[in-house]
Amino acid sequence: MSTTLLSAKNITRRFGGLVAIDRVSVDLNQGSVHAVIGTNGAGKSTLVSVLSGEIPPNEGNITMLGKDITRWPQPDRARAGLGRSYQRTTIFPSLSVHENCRISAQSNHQKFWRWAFPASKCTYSNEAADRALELAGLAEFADRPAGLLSHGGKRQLEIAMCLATHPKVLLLDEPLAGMGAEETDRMLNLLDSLKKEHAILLVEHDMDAVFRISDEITVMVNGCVIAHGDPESIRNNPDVQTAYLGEEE
Amino acid sequence: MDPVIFLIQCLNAIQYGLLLFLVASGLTLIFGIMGIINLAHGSFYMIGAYMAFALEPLVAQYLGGGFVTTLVACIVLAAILGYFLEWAFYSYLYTREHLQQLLMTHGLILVFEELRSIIIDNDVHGVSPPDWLSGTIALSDVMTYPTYRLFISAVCIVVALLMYWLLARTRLGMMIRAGASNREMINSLGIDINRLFRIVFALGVALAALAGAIAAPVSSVYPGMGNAILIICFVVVVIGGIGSIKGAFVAAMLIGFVDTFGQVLFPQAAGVLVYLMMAAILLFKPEGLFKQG
Amino acid sequence: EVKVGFMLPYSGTFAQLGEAIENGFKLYVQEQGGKLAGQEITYFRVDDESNPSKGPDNANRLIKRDQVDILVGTVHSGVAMALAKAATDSDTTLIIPNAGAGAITGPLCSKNVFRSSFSNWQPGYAMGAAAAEKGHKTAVTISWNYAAGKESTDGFKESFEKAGGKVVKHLTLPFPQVEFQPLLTEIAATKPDVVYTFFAGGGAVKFVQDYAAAGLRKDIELVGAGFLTDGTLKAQGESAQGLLTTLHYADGLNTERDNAFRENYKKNFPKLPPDVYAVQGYDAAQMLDAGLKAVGGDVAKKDQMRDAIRNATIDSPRGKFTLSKSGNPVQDMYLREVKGEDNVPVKVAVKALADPSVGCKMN
Amino acid sequence: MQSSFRTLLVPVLVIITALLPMVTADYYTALIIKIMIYSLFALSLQLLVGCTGLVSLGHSAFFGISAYAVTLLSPEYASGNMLWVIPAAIVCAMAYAVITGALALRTKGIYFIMVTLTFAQMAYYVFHDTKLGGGSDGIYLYVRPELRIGDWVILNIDNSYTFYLFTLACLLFTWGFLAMLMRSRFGAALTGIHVNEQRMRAAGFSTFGYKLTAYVIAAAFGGLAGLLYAVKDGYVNPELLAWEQSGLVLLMVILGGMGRLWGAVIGAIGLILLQEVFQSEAIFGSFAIHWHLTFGLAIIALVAFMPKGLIGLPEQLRARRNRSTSSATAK
Amino acid sequence: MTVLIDAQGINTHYGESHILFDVNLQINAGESIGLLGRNGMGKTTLIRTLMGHIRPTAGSIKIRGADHTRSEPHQVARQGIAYVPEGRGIFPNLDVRENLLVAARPGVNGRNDWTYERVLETFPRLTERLQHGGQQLSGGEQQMLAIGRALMTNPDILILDEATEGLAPLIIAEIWRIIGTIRETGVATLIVDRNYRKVLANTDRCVVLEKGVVVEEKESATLINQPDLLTRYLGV
Ligand SMILES: Nc1ncnc2c1ncn2[C@@H]1O[C@H](COP(=O)(O)OP(=O)(O)OP(=O)(O)O)[C@@H](O)[C@H]1O
Ligand SMILES: Nc1ncnc2c1ncn2[C@@H]1O[C@H](COP(=O)(O)OP(=O)(O)OP(=O)(O)O)[C@@H](O)[C@H]1O
Ligand SMILES: [Mg+2]
Ligand SMILES: [Mg+2]
Repeated sequence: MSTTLLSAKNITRRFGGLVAIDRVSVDLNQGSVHAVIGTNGAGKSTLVSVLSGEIPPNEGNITMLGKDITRWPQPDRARAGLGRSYQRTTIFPSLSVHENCRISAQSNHQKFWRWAFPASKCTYSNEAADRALELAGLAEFADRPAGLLSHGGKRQLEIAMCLATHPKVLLLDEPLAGMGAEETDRMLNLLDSLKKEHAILLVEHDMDAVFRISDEITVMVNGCVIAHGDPESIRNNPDVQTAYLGEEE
Repeated sequence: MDPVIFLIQCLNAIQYGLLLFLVASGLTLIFGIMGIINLAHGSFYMIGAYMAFALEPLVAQYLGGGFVTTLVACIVLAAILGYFLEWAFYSYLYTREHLQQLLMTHGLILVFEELRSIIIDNDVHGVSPPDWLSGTIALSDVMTYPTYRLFISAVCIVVALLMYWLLARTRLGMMIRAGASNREMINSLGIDINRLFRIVFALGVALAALAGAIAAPVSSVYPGMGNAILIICFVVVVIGGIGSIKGAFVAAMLIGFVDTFGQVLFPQAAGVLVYLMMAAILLFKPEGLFKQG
Repeated sequence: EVKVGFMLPYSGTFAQLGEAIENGFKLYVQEQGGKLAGQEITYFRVDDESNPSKGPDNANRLIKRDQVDILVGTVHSGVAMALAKAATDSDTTLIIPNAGAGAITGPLCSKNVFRSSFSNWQPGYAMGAAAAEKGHKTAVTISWNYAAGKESTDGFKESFEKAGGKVVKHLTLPFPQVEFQPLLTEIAATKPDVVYTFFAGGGAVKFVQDYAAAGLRKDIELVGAGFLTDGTLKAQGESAQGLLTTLHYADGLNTERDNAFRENYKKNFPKLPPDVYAVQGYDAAQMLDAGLKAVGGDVAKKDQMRDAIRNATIDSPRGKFTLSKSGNPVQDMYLREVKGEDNVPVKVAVKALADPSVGCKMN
Repeated sequence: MQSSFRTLLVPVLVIITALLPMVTADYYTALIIKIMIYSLFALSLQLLVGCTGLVSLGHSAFFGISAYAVTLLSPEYASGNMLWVIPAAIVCAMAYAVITGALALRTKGIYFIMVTLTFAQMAYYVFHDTKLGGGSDGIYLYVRPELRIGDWVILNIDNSYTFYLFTLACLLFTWGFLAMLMRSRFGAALTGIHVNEQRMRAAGFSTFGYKLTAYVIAAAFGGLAGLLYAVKDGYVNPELLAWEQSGLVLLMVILGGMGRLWGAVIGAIGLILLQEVFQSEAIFGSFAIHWHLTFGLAIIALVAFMPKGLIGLPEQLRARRNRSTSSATAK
Repeated sequence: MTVLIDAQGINTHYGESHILFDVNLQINAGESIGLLGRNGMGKTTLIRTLMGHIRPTAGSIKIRGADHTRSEPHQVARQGIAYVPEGRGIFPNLDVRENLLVAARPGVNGRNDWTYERVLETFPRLTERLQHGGQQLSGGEQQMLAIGRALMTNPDILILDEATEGLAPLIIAEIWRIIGTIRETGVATLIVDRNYRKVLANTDRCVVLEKGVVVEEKESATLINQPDLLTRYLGV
């Protein structure tokens, strides 16, 4: 039986007069991919930011693994097992691909009082980085400066850095954006294999991918949830069709 | 404080604030909009003041004299100087790290200051206001207020309005702001960013020089006058919000008041008051009072 | 051969003063035929930038690198403090041709340090006496919030209150700010009989102009330490006319000694006026000359030379003066009035005024 | 081969530097001391600017505060005990860093530059306008501190050569400590924060704590440099806290090259030597009076032709050589 | 038929790494070209070279017959070439209205088909956001704004690099429809998109890049019937 790792209830976030998200609730369960789709500007990225602790919600509360984390700052949530990727790539371009992951991994092993111990010798972080690169299919580029990767490569690295922290809950904001078919395929397989142990929230516009991988879909329009359910019911939901999916070709 | 004195102090504060604004507005243009930390801005102020001093006899000789003519000559020369300097020294700084700009403009300060000493001299010189502005207005039984200071205030207000209009309402203003945030994109839209920035820079220099020239009759011209004003201008720009003309205006006014009343009410702490205020404002508004716009 | 090191401001606000001091010094040496006590004089120069934090290093350039026998410097009090420390540490003879910091000839006085100028206290004290004598009862003092200003206004207060006056307010503004308007308003509100100020350079020009422009001249007399109107009169123009200041020198003392000096100076340095700074430089050379003569030009005999300087009577263009034990001139302070571009002497405000040199152990 | 050369190079350089005063004149010994102190100062700022991306224009505050502290804490006519005077002075600088850092680190970019500048100006005015440290004229430190336990004097730095060695030891200690620190996990996290702070927060780093710690460590070493400077001259003045001083050390870091520790050292050496040369009448004759002009032009030229600072120079030359050889083969 | 852009033998480097190898590309007036290739094959690099953001190390670029190999981007743009970059390049400190107006300019031959009003009509969502700053827009809104802004320059050729990235299907469909309209008005287009089917359906001709080399150049209608080629080069 799947356990609920992260649960958000009635989240509201306003920017000035604009209600970016309006009483949105989501549950993320281990072993399932929960896709959030919706029109542009529906508030998907904002939702991810609120869940990850980057911006505080105006209302509502968030619990993770039974603890109320609504007021936790982002780094605390991250260390408690909440990982996120960004819609816009946020890698460290001057460092190597491996170092990128190692630095992320190190967050579980900060030990900054060990100021004389070289970071590159930290076995924990190195292993975590290796594993993450392997998973994301970037192992062969490990020594390349991250800035020289192609756009798609950078997106993969973004996920790898997220994985390196051993998160339990993954919040992925358009991880497939800008990826070719091959990489998309690999990424989806990766997500598939990850979902056994993780709870995944996926924001994505690639409907083929969403319908292929997700177990649960929430549809947002203008900050509100207009539908929630399994892929099949969403696909056939007339509201969703008019507001988002458009006519099937 | 008796009410008349209080009112006079308010007038002083406003007048000081306006002058600060005039100097700082050029800085906020260059500093905020073009992304250049221009330490040499104080030098442009100094150059303006020295031009007012040195051009006066020349203008009298060749152009028949006149205060306004001198001012115009200062502005025009300063703009040309700015255009040239941008081309020679600043144009390749945009793609470099901000810090390199600090270094480069610091070098320019040294050069300008030394050239000033070689070309003019190291003496203090006075510049007299034109006759038609040298009158005074009685404020209290013992105190009067020079007309020229009112003139400065008027010029500052006019410049403030012009700047606001230029940046917020004209297409040139839009281009300038757009170019500040993404040079490559504005270039892709068919706008010659290099020329655009050269114009902005010239404008900024001209503003600083105008401030110097117009302040010269009340401040006189002396070595190091540029550096003295630089830091306080930075404070104005930062409190106001980088790139915001409106912000610079409000900040300059605030500083005018804090400084004026600080000197009178807390003379021992007057030195730190402005800085304390800046720290306090940035704590609540880490991006200044008015973010860009 | 005697090596003289000038550590003077050659850039920045005080550059002009540095030049005048050097000129004055060289003028005297030149008058002696290029030699003092038979010794060839070679000069070394370092720009002190009027920056005290660089003071010790700049002093060492002269002391350690150029190994000068005599140091001459400087204008800025803070730099002079640094210079005095370095000179004392290395046992080098130092003649200060301007900086008036009281501490140098006070608590920090030392046998190797002399001054050919004044202490900040001296002009202030002289003016306090003169102002009280004119019948003023209440005074406001104003200066930048720094040590020199404080020492000067303290001097004024001391003599003014001794003579029965009262300093009702001491106004300051942060150094080097020149926005005087709020303080002028404050003065107008206080309405004292007289205002005593200590400003120099650009600040002095602006203060005098603003004071006149604010219309205060007609009701409240403005007086000051001499620097208010020395080297700044051309820039101050009309607004300075009739100002009274006190200093140890004035334009047109009309003594034989002074006239000769002025004429000679003008001949050699036509671009600069023969002002008090030139005199101070000139007298620094005279003091050195007195010392060297006593030891027959042998600079190695430091103690003898210093004793000779300390006991000398210097025949200065300002009038003869001697040195106190702490090394500061004991001199007449003139009350001067601005006429045209000159500070013409009115009278001697205090005769043979010596700095009290509080805290100096050599007294 | 290459690496054994490298490992030998460092001790050899250190020994040469340590022995240098045997052959150089007094003045140049003093000059090297000054360079070493500024190197130390620049190193401390490099930790902030080059390694963490926090551009501080108020670093002189720590330099000056600690210089004042060591002067005020030493007894007037006897020598203070290093054992507590030095730590106490550094703690003063660190304390100021904790308070101002906690506030300043809430801002970013240009604002951070300005806020740090502000706090330094505040400290400047405290010393300039109050009697606390002798006002604008400054105060003397008559006797250098010494290291003693009870009555047993272990180290006395009155002698200029011992002081030289003492300064060198401080510099080496700082350099070693910071190098170690940057290689550690703490350093790696700082590097990450430098590039993308938001990412680091998302990965689980409380970046504020890291930045504050870096700020305080930098202040501590900046303070060490300041107290050495005070001890060297025996004279402190508010100008030690002036923004020009912060600007100078920032110049050193930029000129030397950012991100690498030794960039700061090279920058300090370069800048001080440049000043020295341009001010020398022996080289420039009477034009040395206008040394600001030559110095300014030199800075401009350096920026124009060495965008990566002095440490980037070899790389730049290599790139140029490659380009010319490749274009030669293309023909 | 006039040749708008004629690039011959383009070689481009990023520092030491060689990205494009002897690429030839010709775009005729009114023609629509698709640029296909997997990630990192050099599509964006080619476009940026054409626009003048990167100098080619060898080769020549002619626009309407005039040499523009060493021209600045603004000179290229003034030849009637509009560019919607990867990542959109919205001016964050300008509001939506200003983002559009700043680009407004008649086309090369004085055409003025695309006015402010028409762009807003095309993207009604932007009308609601007129006073919002560029940085406050969602990804999709930004993309619309970027296209609208490019149209404001009344271009003869519109270059779209990943124009549909991060857009909702409804909007994507809308954008393809607009691209269709644009083609009908006689504006040439150069389209990069990962949805190769859409690209093939909306272009006359396609160029396939593989590791910086043009490996295929065919009529779109032909290419669509050659799944083996597509599999080889695009991995579909
Ligand atoms: N910092 C902000 N300030 C003001 N408004 C904001 C801010 N961030 C987002 N918004 C607004 O909130 C709304 C939701 O934006 P969000 O980025 O969450 O959309 P999204 O669903 O991720 O869209 P997309 O799929 O296009 O990325 C948008 O209308 C946007 O303009
Ligand atoms: N600034 C750069 N410096 C060095 N190499 C770069 C740079 N930008 C891109 N590259 C490299 O150039 C190659 C081509 O990149 P380009 O962005 O043109 O590919 P693309 O075909 O547009 O890919 P995508 O579909 O991911 O956008 C890639 O291998 C990339 O790693
Ligand atoms: Mg989004
Ligand atoms: Mg691309």
